[in-house]
Amino acid sequence: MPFLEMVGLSKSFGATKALDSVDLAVDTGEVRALVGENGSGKSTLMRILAGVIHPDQGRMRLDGREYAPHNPSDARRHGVAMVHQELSLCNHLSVAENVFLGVEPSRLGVLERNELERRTRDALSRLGYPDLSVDLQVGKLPIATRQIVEIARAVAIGCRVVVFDEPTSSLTEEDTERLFEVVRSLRNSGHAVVYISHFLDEVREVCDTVTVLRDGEVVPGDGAGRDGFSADPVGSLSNEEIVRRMVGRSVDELYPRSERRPGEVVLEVRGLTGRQRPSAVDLSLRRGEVLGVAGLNGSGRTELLRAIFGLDPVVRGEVRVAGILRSGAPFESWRMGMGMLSEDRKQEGLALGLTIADNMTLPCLHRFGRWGWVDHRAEEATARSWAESLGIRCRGVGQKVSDLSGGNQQKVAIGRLLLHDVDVLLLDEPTRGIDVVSKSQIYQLIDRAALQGKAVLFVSSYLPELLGVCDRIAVMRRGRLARTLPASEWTQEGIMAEATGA
Amino acid sequence: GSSTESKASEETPKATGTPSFKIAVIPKGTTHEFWKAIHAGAKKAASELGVEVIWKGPVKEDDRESQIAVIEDFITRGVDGIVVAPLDSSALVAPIEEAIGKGIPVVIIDSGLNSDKYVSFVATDNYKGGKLGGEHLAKLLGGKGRVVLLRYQVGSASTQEREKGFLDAMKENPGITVVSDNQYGGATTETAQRAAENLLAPLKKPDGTLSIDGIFCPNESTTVGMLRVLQDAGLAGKVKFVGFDSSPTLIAALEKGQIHGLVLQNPFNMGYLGVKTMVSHLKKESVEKRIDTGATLATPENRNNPEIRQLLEPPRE
Amino acid sequence: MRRSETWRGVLNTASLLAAWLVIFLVFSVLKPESFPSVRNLETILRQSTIVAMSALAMTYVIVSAGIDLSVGSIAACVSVVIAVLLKDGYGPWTAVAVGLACGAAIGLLNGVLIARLKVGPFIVTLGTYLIVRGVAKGLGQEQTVDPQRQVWLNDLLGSLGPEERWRIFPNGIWLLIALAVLAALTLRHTRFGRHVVAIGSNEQAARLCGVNVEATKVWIYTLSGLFAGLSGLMLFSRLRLGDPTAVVGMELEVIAGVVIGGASLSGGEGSVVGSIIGVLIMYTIRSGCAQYGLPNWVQEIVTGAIIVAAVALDRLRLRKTA
Amino acid sequence: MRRSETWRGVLNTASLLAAWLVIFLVFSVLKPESFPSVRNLETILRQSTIVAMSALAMTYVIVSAGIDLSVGSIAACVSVVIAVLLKDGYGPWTAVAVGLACGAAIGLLNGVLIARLKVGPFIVTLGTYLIVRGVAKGLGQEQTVDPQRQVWLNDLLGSLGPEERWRIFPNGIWLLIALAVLAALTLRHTRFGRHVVAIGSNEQAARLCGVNVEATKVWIYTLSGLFAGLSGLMLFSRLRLGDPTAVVGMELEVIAGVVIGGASLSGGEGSVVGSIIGVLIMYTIRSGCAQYGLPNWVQEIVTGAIIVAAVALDRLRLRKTA
Ligand SMILES: Nc1ncnc2c1ncn2[C@@H]1O[C@H](COP(=O)(O)OP(=O)(O)OP(=O)(O)O)[C@@H](O)[C@H]1O
Ligand SMILES: Nc1ncnc2c1ncn2[C@@H]1O[C@H](COP(=O)(O)OP(=O)(O)OP(=O)(O)O)[C@@H](O)[C@H]1O
Ligand SMILES: [Mg+2]
Ligand SMILES: [Mg+2]
Repeated sequence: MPFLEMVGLSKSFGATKALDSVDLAVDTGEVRALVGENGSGKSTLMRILAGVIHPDQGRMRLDGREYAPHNPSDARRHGVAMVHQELSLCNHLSVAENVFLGVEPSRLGVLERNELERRTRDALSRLGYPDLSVDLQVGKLPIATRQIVEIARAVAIGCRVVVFDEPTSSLTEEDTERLFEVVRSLRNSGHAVVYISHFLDEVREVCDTVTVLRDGEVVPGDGAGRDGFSADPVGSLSNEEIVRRMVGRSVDELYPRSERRPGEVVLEVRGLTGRQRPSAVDLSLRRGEVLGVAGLNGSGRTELLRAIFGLDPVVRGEVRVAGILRSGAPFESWRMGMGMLSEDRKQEGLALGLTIADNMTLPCLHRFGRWGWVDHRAEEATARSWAESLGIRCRGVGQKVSDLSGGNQQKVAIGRLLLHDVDVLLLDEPTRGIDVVSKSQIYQLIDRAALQGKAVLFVSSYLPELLGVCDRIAVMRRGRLARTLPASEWTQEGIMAEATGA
Repeated sequence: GSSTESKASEETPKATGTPSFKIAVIPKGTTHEFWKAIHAGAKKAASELGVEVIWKGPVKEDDRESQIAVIEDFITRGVDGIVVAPLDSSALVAPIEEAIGKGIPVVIIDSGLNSDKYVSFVATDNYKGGKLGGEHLAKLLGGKGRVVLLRYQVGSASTQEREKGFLDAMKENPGITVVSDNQYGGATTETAQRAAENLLAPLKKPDGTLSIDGIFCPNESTTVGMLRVLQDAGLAGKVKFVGFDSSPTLIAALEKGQIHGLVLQNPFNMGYLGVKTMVSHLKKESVEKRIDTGATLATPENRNNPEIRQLLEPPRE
Repeated sequence: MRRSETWRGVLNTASLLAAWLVIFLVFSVLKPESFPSVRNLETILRQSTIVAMSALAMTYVIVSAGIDLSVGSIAACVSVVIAVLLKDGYGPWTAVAVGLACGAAIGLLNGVLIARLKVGPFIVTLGTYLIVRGVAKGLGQEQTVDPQRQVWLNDLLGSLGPEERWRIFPNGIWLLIALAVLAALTLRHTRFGRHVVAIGSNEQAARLCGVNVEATKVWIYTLSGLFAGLSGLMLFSRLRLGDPTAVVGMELEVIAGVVIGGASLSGGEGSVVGSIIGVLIMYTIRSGCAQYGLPNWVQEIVTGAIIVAAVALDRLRLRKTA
Repeated sequence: MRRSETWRGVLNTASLLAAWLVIFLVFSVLKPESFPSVRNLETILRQSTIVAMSALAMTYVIVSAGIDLSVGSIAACVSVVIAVLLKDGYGPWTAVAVGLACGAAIGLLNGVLIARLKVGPFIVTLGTYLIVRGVAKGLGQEQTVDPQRQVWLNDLLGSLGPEERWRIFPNGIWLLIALAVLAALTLRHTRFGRHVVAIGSNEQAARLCGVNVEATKVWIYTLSGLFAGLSGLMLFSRLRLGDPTAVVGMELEVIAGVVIGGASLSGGEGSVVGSIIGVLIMYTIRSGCAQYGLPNWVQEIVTGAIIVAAVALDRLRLRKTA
């Protein structure tokens, strides 16, 4: 009998059927990959396991006993821990307090600080971060480090099942490597691990078996799984096969790149310096060109985009769009034909409480109607056509964005830029959390935009896509642009060496 | 709520030779004409007697705690005497007795205090005033009819006395029924106006006239609020209306016959006698324990008598 | 708004209206001889107008995830300004114009402090709540100011004489209705309105999307000050005098009305028509209780209970349909 | 607290304390003969105690990103309950126990409505603000209630006679100090305190981590009710009677004190000691203005301006160091 057993789980959100009679079994000493398109129900399934939401139907067994967690702390008591897709930390608490939030060591309600900090340090050492100071406020840490804290939370307390929901989406190669070590050691010490990812290479590297979800159902495998549960050893499947199972057809030509002919310079950045980062960045971008920016986490790529766009204060330097100096806030940047996609869609990218159409048309409401009035019908029609062409899974553009899966939310944010028809696109990690198929869709959109004479500044931590999509790639190091070369002259190793300054 | 503090210290030749006392005068609030008149009276006494009067009301109008703080601040600051209109007959006992304990004598004006350690109590007899108003209304109605009372505010001793006096006067007239006596106007004219509207709405007959014959209000804000409602509904003058206290608005209504009687106190005298009594006490002269400043009835008929005029439009500060 | 949402909006408004009707009916049954009449309805409307006027703009403030505690003080201050000017012999139009300008200027100050200094709206408007009240008292020399003049302002909220019945409502109420329609349309159908909603829903996202967040906020609070000024005008019209201590605590009534009307204090949600009905519900309860002869303290209890119940039911209903 | 954070906390508290000292010194220079004295300090403390007591628990409420508008009503109601019981011949201990239990019960009601019904704290406590005020008036039969008894409760905040000077402060102030220390330690060093911060910082995250958000909230509001009850006890002790109309608007003073003390209304930030100093700053200004003889309206303007300025300066300072 498998250690963890989920049988016939179903879950609907209103009219959306997120899960339809899903069976899943994971054993101790096993790392199970859970893959599938955006919105296929991976997070929902694991949130049920972690007690965040309750299934409409079906039941679970853990270690041979009936398991029906009332809430997350109940699940934790049963030894189930989860690293959530969206960060869930308390910025005002320290690292140690966050790691043990809800299960603090205490006597008569009084915290035992020394114990708390010692155990946190232990956990961080096991993750390979012995030097992270445990009494810093989490709000002061960079995003990547916060992800580490989030992971430490799952492994610090004694648990038997650990779920990782896209844990590497903001980690560097190096951090990812360390995380894999942790996952392996969890497996070796007899934990059951579920690992959700859109990176098949990662799956291949760290997982033992794989289960594919499609439209809320498990795609039946070759029968190699135990006890009728569908799971295949990773080694027995090719990447193409996994993708075929995910989308029901094979997908090829991952990185489309048409013949582009760069035109005149449209974005010109001179000596741009922010409060901390970036420092003295020069770059110029032509129409029809895609410029990639690579770099380590914390190297300041996000800050570069924010400074160009006018979201962060600029200490020195200037930004010109089509020769005109940008002097003010983001609303001016839009007016000048520049648009930006934020890497943090929950905090900044999207108004989650508003509808898909509201979010997509917000920057360009002036195009619908006149004298400040908004013509809803035109607005909605435009939004609908873009939602369709982006393949956003929704009941209609009147649906709230918060109801969408992570990947589909990202598509809404991208749709906004394309719809507005700006000349310069600033994209910060545009494919974060996006499934393989949608990724290639987004690459196509970027390619098409470039063909139409738009200029794209493409920041990403995923080197293959930079190499595949960009014309030129710049590497960023400690806030400065180190070197810019045509994409064809870069290799992954070359970029990494440049980024680390080796 | 608020009040101005101002100092009045004028050296008059008459007063040379007397030590210049510092006397705090503490009203209940300041936005009513009434307190301005008290202030004027206190200043007159100050200039006549050559003492310094410091005028300071509670920061929050009609707030007992706030008035206690004012007294405490004066104790800390050190004055020679305190003249105070206590917002509450019990709550103010402790701070006032503390002042007395620290050697600062206290004269009470306007409303009573449950203590006998004060020097003197200078005030209108509010019960008598209310009764005066009630008797006038009864006379206007010929001893029969239906009347309403719009009360002022929860827990205000002086107006409760008046309300009680009024109701007792009604009891003496078996032909009169009190239709409503449980609605409160609240602290300001605006709340009183709303309360009056709601009080009268169910008493309107289909033809728009009122099913009552008489109205009594126990202070300025309720009287003004009620007056506005009557004016609005075109009923002013059609129902017998007796109010309390005076203000330009009320005088105008009295002249137009929209108000049939105003019970007037003598706030100027209250302020004047309050300070004067205090100074006498400080000069070690003996003073009366109770000084009645009197209540008078102003009617459309007698409003031009000089002494009534004086009360209707007391000198203000 | 999206079609589905328009529907939801209409449904919400309808259910609020139904709630109001039920309350009105209950009191009509309790007081059949006087409560269910056009005149009584007019009385309730006249009483609500002061608060409702501020509630129009407060809807914008709350939808943008802000709050404005200074509206009561502004209303009182504007009533004093108007009274002082009238007393000094200025014409009523001048008085009204200057009064409203003062209101808008205070709102502008609020807006600038909030948008530029990034101090939370609660604190800024708590500050102006005190400051403006103090200014009002200073202006009025700690007195009510009675201009003792017969001007048209006095009749904005007066009840109509028999020969004027054809106008149905006094001008002040018509003004309220007109402004409510305008405000409702603006919130739903203009760019400004959509920006207000976006800021309330996620300010950072709005900024990223090119909304001029600072300018929009300054506008919102200026509007709030202007409408609080209109409340002050109505207040003057009712009292026929300027009263620096009037409408203490009005801000809480305004906010309660807006929230009963379906707005969420965390922003992004709310409707102008709902807010008006919310205010109306409160005043109907109050008037009903008073006319039924309940003591004031029972009125307070009933009003409080209904506020909580209305919002609680709303949440329950939403949770069911969600 | 973290070592680095402890430092930041100490610095914040120190700068607040410095601000208070400056204000105290300014008035001492203006009124050198009476202001800078132990007696005057004691007077200011005695005046602040009612508000400060509620500010202790309000710190928790605000740190948890909530708000409690009902504290003033609860304080008034509890003062009436105590007075009624004393009048009916019960002993002072019984009266205090029942009074505080009533306060806690109302807080519990707030908490349950907020945590279970998921109605926002603003609305729930706005409702109880009205309801409890009404109940207080009903209990007191629309009167102040004077028990006319000499009990030790009366002296909790009385000024000390010369033979008692060795106690420095009256018992009520000692109680405040003890509870403040307790509350400060609890917020920093217990699980409960950390959960309060977690909820205010990121409620969803706290829930995901197994913090019992609902239970914690119920506790927070119950505490707030209990401490508002203590404010009521202090109020009774000052007035020596139960006053259903007392301390109107106290909730805004309490909130202002907490925010001046460094708390953020969006949650996660705030300190108990800061809140106490915040309240003290307000009352020092008030007392100083009064003793310097400024008119009340000037005093209101000054207080309002200082509230805004204090918070604005704080934000500027933070932005610089950030
Ligand atoms: N709270 C919710 N309300 C309504 N619909 C929801 C909610 N949460 C998830 N859904 C829907 O359930 C489906 C499955 O979502 P889920 O988040 O499980 O997808 P996922 O596989 O994790 O996708 P991704 O790879 O993008 O993270 C989606 O269609 C989504 O729109
Ligand atoms: N709350 C915060 N306070 C101060 N600085 C922050 C905060 N959050 C993030 N940062 C800064 O912003 C950057 C965000 O981290 P991130 O790992 O995203 O780096 P990045 O430069 O944007 O590169 P990348 O795009 O690879 O993420 C870090 O350099 C960090 O210094
Ligand atoms: Mg997911
Ligand atoms: Mg980044």
